[in-house]
Amino acid sequence: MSTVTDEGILGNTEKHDIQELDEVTILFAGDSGDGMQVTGSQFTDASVVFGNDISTFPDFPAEIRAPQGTLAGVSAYQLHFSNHDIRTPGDRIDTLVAMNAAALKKYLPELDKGGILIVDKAGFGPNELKKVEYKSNPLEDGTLGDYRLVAVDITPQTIAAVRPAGLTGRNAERCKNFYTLGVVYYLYDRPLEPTFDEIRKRFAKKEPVIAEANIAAIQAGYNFAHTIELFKVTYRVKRAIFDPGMYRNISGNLATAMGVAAAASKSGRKVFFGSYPITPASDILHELSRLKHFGVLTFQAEDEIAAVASAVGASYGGVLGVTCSSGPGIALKSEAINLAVMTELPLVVINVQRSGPSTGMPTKTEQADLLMALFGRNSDSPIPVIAPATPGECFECVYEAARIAVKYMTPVMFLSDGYLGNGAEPWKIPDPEKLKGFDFGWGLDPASFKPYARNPETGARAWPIPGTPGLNNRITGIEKEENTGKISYDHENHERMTKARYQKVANIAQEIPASSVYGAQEGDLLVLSWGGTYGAALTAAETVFKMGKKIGHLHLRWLNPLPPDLGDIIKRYKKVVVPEINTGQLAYHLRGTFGIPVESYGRVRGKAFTVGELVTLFNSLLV
Amino acid sequence: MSTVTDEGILGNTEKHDIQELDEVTILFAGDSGDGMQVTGSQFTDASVVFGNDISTFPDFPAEIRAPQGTLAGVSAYQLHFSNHDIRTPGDRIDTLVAMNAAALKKYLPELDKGGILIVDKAGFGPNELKKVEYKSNPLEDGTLGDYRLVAVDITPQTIAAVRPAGLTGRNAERCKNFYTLGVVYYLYDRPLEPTFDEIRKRFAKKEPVIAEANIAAIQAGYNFAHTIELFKVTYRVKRAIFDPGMYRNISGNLATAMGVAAAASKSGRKVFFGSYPITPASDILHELSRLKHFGVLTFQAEDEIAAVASAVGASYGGVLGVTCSSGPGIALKSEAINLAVMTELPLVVINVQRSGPSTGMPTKTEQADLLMALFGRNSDSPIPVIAPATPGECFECVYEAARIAVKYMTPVMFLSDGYLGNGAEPWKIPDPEKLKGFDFGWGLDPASFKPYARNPETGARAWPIPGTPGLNNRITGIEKEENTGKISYDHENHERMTKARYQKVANIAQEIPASSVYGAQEGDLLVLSWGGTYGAALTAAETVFKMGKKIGHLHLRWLNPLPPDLGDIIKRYKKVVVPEINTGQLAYHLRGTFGIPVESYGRVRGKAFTVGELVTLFNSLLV
Amino acid sequence: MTTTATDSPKAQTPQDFHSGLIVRWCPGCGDYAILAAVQKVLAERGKAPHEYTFVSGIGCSSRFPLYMSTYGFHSIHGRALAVATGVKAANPKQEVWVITGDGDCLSIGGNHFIHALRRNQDFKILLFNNEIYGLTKGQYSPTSRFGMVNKSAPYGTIDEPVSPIKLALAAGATFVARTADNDMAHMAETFRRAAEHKGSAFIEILQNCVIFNDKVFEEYYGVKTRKDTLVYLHHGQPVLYGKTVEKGLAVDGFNFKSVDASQKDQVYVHDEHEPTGTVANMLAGLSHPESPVPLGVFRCVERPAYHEMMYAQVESARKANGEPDLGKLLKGPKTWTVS
Amino acid sequence: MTTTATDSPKAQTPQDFHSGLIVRWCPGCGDYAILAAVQKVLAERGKAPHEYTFVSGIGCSSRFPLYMSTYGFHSIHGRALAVATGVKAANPKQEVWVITGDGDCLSIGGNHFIHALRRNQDFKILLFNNEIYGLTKGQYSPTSRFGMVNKSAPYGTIDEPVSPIKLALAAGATFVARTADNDMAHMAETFRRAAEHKGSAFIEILQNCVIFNDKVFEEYYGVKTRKDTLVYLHHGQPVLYGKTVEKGLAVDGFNFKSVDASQKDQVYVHDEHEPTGTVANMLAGLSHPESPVPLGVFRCVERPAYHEMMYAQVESARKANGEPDLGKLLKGPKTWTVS
Ligand SMILES: Cc1ncc(C[n+]2csc(CCOP(=O)(O)OP(=O)(O)O)c2C)c(N)n1
Ligand SMILES: Cc1ncc(C[n+]2csc(CCOP(=O)(O)OP(=O)(O)O)c2C)c(N)n1
Ligand code: SF4
Ligand code: SF4
Ligand SMILES: [Mg+2]
Ligand SMILES: [Mg+2]
Repeated sequence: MSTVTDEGILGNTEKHDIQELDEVTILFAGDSGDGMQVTGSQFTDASVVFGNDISTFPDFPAEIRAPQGTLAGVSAYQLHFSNHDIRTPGDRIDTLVAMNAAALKKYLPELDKGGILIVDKAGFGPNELKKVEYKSNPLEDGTLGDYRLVAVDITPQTIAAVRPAGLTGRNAERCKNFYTLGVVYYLYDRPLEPTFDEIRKRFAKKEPVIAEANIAAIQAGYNFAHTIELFKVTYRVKRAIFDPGMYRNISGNLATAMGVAAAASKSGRKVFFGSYPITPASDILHELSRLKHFGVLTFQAEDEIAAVASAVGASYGGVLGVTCSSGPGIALKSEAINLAVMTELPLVVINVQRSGPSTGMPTKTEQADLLMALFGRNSDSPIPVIAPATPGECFECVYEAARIAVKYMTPVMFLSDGYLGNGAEPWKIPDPEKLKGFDFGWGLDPASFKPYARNPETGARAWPIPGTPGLNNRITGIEKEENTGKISYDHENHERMTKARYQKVANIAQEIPASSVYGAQEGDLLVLSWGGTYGAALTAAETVFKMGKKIGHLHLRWLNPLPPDLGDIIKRYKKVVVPEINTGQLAYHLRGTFGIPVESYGRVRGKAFTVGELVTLFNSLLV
Repeated sequence: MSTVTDEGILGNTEKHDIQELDEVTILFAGDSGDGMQVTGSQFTDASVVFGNDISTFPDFPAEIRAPQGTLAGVSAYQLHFSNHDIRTPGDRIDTLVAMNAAALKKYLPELDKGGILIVDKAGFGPNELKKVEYKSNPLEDGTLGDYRLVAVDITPQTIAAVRPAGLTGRNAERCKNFYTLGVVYYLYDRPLEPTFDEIRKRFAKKEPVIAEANIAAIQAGYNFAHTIELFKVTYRVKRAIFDPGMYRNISGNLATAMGVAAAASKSGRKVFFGSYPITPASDILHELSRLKHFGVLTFQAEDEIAAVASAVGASYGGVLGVTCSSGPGIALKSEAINLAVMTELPLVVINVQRSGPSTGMPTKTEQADLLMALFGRNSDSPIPVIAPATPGECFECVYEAARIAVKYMTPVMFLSDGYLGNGAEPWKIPDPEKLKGFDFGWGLDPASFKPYARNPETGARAWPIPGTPGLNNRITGIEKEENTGKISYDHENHERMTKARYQKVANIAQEIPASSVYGAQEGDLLVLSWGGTYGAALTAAETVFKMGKKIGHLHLRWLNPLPPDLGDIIKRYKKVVVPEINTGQLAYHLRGTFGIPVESYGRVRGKAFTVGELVTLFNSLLV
Repeated sequence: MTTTATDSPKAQTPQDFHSGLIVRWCPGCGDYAILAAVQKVLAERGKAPHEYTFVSGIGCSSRFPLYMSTYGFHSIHGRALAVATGVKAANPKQEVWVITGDGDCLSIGGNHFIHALRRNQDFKILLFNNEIYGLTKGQYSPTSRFGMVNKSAPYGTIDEPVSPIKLALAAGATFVARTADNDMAHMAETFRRAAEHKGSAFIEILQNCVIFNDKVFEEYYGVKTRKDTLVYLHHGQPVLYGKTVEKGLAVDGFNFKSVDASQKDQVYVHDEHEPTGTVANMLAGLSHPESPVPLGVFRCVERPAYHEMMYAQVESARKANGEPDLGKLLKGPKTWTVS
Repeated sequence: MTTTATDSPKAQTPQDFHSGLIVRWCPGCGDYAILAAVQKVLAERGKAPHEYTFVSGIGCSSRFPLYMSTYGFHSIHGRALAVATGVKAANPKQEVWVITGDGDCLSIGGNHFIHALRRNQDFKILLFNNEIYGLTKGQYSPTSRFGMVNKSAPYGTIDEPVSPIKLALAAGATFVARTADNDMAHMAETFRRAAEHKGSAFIEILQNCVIFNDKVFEEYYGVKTRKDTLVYLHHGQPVLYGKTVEKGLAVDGFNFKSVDASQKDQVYVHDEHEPTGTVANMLAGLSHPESPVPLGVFRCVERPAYHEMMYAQVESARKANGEPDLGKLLKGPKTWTVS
């Protein structure tokens, strides 16, 4: 072991060299107050601008401000960057930055043996140690022998570094996350300028002092690491190969908000966004309330029922109603969603799933609302369900949901989750011109208008706008006669209308492109994934396929209707397995639909799969 | 054809004789104001007291008072009585009583060719005919040639009959349903005395005039039919063989209410019944609000959410919380039901299903809330689901639901429906002493008490009562640590707790007796039914089995967990079919559970199956 | 639910506002008169049926929109106001009327009621108050009287009833009135006033349910006695009542008392605009038999309507951010190019 | 969630009311002071922790019951009062306190709020009003001020805020008060009064959210200025305020005006029991900066509590029907025997 102190590497003086790596996972962890989210996103920006592929995931505490120094108060940011295509924030950690004892205690188990461990000594005082029940100081009792410990006096050095800029006390201390950033920049050989520019852009006007101080802190950290040869070796991760185009870094919730705005501007109809705040979906409301000029009317309702009911009303009023929540809120919306099913109005329901049941673990992810999306309404109530695979895909999926809702006059459920919503990745910016257009305006000739006449291709009814002369119509949640929409209690009519509502949703299958299976096109094992498990499932399948196994992977974007070719594809494999972050809901749905055996690998730990565990799983199913 | 007029059977004078029948189905239909429900239930009472087996079903209009004489205003009462065990209100009608043109138009299609058709001429005036678009008077235009038409001047004769009693005008007219009853009593050779007694009991005190008048009307109708030989033939249906015991006639909703009251008095804990009125469930609230002395605290809440939330609160408070609604209301309750799942509190959720989706057809029946019951909550949220097969079984099933809810500390969903709730049958009155006792009080020693410690046999946690010294505890809908119940965001703990919640529900299988299959114990076709389809499915299976086919029938009372032996039973048949009043929900659930093919026969016409259509179905599956 | 073929741009007769669907309330139900009054008033106003949207929840009263030739949404129980919020926001030119019952509006819908009013959503809200759940056949509602015996309260209701007017005032309603189903002229007058009001116009209509709560208002709104048991509010005029208009209401501490009409200086002169809302609240407190029951407009004040402010923000956002540029939005603050 | 091993039958110190769970509000959050005040008052009253049940919904404030050594139910968002209804009905001897936030109580929970109060459910209801959604990180709430800029209203809130006190009064609350998180003594005094009240005792607590709405009440409840910007209500005493108690409130038409304290005959003497509720409503209308903001008990009147009436009906039903006989019930009015 080689302990590092401010005086440099004890009893060791060899020069440091630079090593090439394919990928690296860093985790920045500290107290909520330590600004680790900023450090993480700065490093992310620097990496994407440099040209690495990246995948990130923040891990906030549940409390707004949990008590300082406690485990509950730890805020972390995981960053996976590489010279090749990656899809997950990384299984294990190569470098752990722990600003205090709590951060160390919480994340050390995920640090690879031999991994680098950068800590701020100031975070390991008697108090901090006591709060997390460390009997002795791990920095000194040798318990960290398996790791490359780099203990730095970050706090005092930061304070010293920013004094010239004119910062002192708490404010000076606050810059320690930038000092740390400097250290890590040195370790991974990152250019500093882009970050400096960024900081200047953001603060220079309002708070020039802060700007200067932050820059000074970064520089100080960098220089320190350099001058005293903090690391024997530093590392470099080359550019990744992306297909050409313009990129940005994007989180799922932001992409979702932009997808809704895109629907408003491409459809030419406004969007009414009725929502009630809830973790982890609130950011979508926040983003959209800034995008009013795109024709998005945001309405923060008094509760979830008003949020969805107003959206349904808006759709009757002639603009696209969208509502957004997470599990508990979606449950509350179920009765009103059913009104949209019965009246056949367009509606997009965004569910950023979280861990449950009930309040559950609001800040943790889960994809366990699939069956509620399919069946969580009274009586026979079919609804199309779509789920994005990655943060960036949230954009096109929610846009597609909106397009389908209008074309088929139906509510569409969009299933994102906390992992996708808060996670981020580089995103190739789509060309707005290339987005599919919206399809409505059918059946509105007053002479022949019938509120419940159906478009033969889609099975959808027409979408009249109140205020139009001659299209006056009254709709109701009561069963209605075909075509006329008059209230009807007729036995046979009810059965025909029920079938028509199912047929309409079934017709959406014609919008689903042929499925393309990765890997073996037939053989021993088919891996089916949906939503946020895409990245881990595909990467693991790749790994196993490259070992020469007869394994294929197919990701499902539409959960209802299922791809028309899915039934045949499944038949081509000896076994089918579905890894999902729930107790086996898609597996159940596939068995229920096809009446064949489907294996389920369901884990509910409030976190995403690691590639490693899936590789193990697939191999175990292949013996 | 032989048309009958007040003057008796034209051109035919042969004496009438009495014919023995095994079973008869009569349908009394008239305007909502005509009192057909009374006529029907009077005839029912007379029949059960006489000793027939019976099965009845009322068919109300959706509106409180739909316009007089319209189709929407028709109110009907179907009665099936027999000398043997019957389970449905009958497929087709032997005798139709139509008090006006609308009633005739609505129900004639269900009258058997050659069936008896008794009409009140007064109901076929020009107005009445116009309201239902009869171009000419069917009583005269010969269109009723296939039926044995008996057209009587019921109205004037009734008025004449009750004048002596002192009734005139509207009030006199109102007695025409009793006059009609008299006619039908004659046709089916019923004793009049029991009805007279009943009437005296009910009215004599308050309204002696009414009592006298009604009796006079019945007598007049009977005498008229007799003296002028209204019918060539009259009929007699012998007693049915019942196993010995005391019987009463009972509807499903009443049986449900009594089951809840029984739970209150047998458990020794009170029941808190939180509900919000909704068709067809409201009667349960009405009944229970009269049973306060059994320890039932009824609370009409401001909405369904308050109804269920208060019931959950009551369960925390130490009494059994029960809530009750129909489809749309149950959807609203889903979030709060999940709170009971997560906190692990007992709760009985009564769902008297109706036709949907959304408001649907409130007065029509359907059994389409099964998948909502199983999955209509956010995240992985297991709850047991039980469904009664007959009106009388509502009693023991809701009682069982309550017993299980307390023993396993879980919400239990009880799925009745409009057909069961409003339908009635003779019911062998159970001995209260023989009802299973309640099982709680475990784990309450202050010294060792842990809010989320589990009973090894059941997996249930303890049920402490607030106010008990030393058992102070705080519960929450957030995920909690095993045993202690402390809030926990630990990954592995969440998975263990999720499994524990599932295991607890799975353990309920130990309460389910071995399944007994009717008919072939293995072979070509297994018919699986649940809820109100029991009668038609079993009767049809019997018929086909007696034809010598290898058909078996099994009725499922528990839908979750399923009977432990079901998997093996299914394997013993070439085909499995599920007839149900929905688009195939149990079939889907069985495929989803066992991953094997299951055929579905789902019809959604807002009404029960006929035995005939199922016989046809089963035979078609057996070729 | 069907379209009226003929939708004359300027409707002239009440008939033009009838959808043609057979009206299915019980014979003698107060709802008939209300329907007639609304159709009468709309016919006078000259707007065409297609310029109106009627939104309701579920209940006997909520069937109302199905009988109108306008646009209409018979939604789900308790959500009429929430649904109407979206209709108006989507389509601000539509004149939105909301039809609701005492259960629909004050029981399951109570939350939406408060919030729609405080936002001053531009709806004409007609509350059909029959003090009972009609459609579900006679359970007590939030306005049912204490002790009332009914289907769900065989031993009498133990819930203190809520005053719709007081609740509306507390929620910040800008127009609050009361009228009665047995007074065509007064209903028409009140509906006219409501129609002219910008923002939430709330009207409690005393509506008789002949089947489950017959004559519940008869004691004080009965034609024979009402001159003495009701008092009509007219802005700027002294509040007088009585067979020969011989009585008046005068402020007495924190309440009203009845005085002789001759005491002109004492009789309260009604001010709909009274800024604090105190007087409207005091009037709302007057109940039978202690005092005459007020009919008419309790309060009428000006505030911007919700949809106006909503669209004003859209406009200013447009001004602030310039024409929406989707391409620019997607790019965001930081991009990089791979070639 | 854990049991307090030691639950002394007569708890003596505030500590006895602490569950031992680390309190997890932001440093400086007003909730700490409220927790301390409640624990102080309960310690004085002598009842043991197990005799209380604290019920809450979801929100920062709703974490409160988890920090108490009493029985407690941290339920779901907006349903605290509905859940409490069942707790009290099931267990009428328990003293039930409800902890709720301005979003929990007035936004999603608004309907239960009105109905719990009109029924006079026997709860002590503490509304932690910080005029913001704290737990979800800073969206506006129904009490947020018009025009306030926040996460979900970047262009400013266009919703007129609702007055919790006015709403409570309109719903028929029998005890309505306001206090502030920066005034220990006044909180304690107000909680004591509430604890003694039979039926719904509603208290609005001005609570500072240091993170998302810091200093929102400072202008008028700040320690330096409050003598001039707050006015304390005491039953039977003239309503006076000011640094040297030199000012008083006097009734002026339908409103209050500030007068010189020397004008004794003019100064309003507070009457909590004023029957019509008018004066409480007028006081509720007083707002900064136009006038001083009232703290204390606005209204306190007597009405039977809901659980009393509920159990009285059970009793009379017992009397009327005799001891419950299940066998008799099952038989019903008409049976027949097959042998
Ligand atoms: C979610 C839901 N809950 C309950 C019902 C049943 N329901 C329909 S109308 C109604 C109350 C009707 O009373 P009110 O609103 O006063 O209208 P009225 O019939 O008296 O005009 C109820 C409880 C329903 N249809 N949906
Ligand atoms: C059904 C449901 N909807 C929304 C949420 C998200 N949520 C939790 S607390 C809260 C509002 C908190 O504000 P408030 O009630 O004022 O409490 P505070 O945090 O300010 O003390 C919201 C919207 C939820 N948990 N459940
Ligand atoms: S039940 Fe009452 S409210 Fe409903 S239609 Fe009949 S009379 Fe009118
Ligand atoms: S966010 Fe505000 S209300 Fe919540 S704990 Fe922090 S300071 Fe208190
Ligand atoms: Mg009503
Ligand atoms: Mg708040």
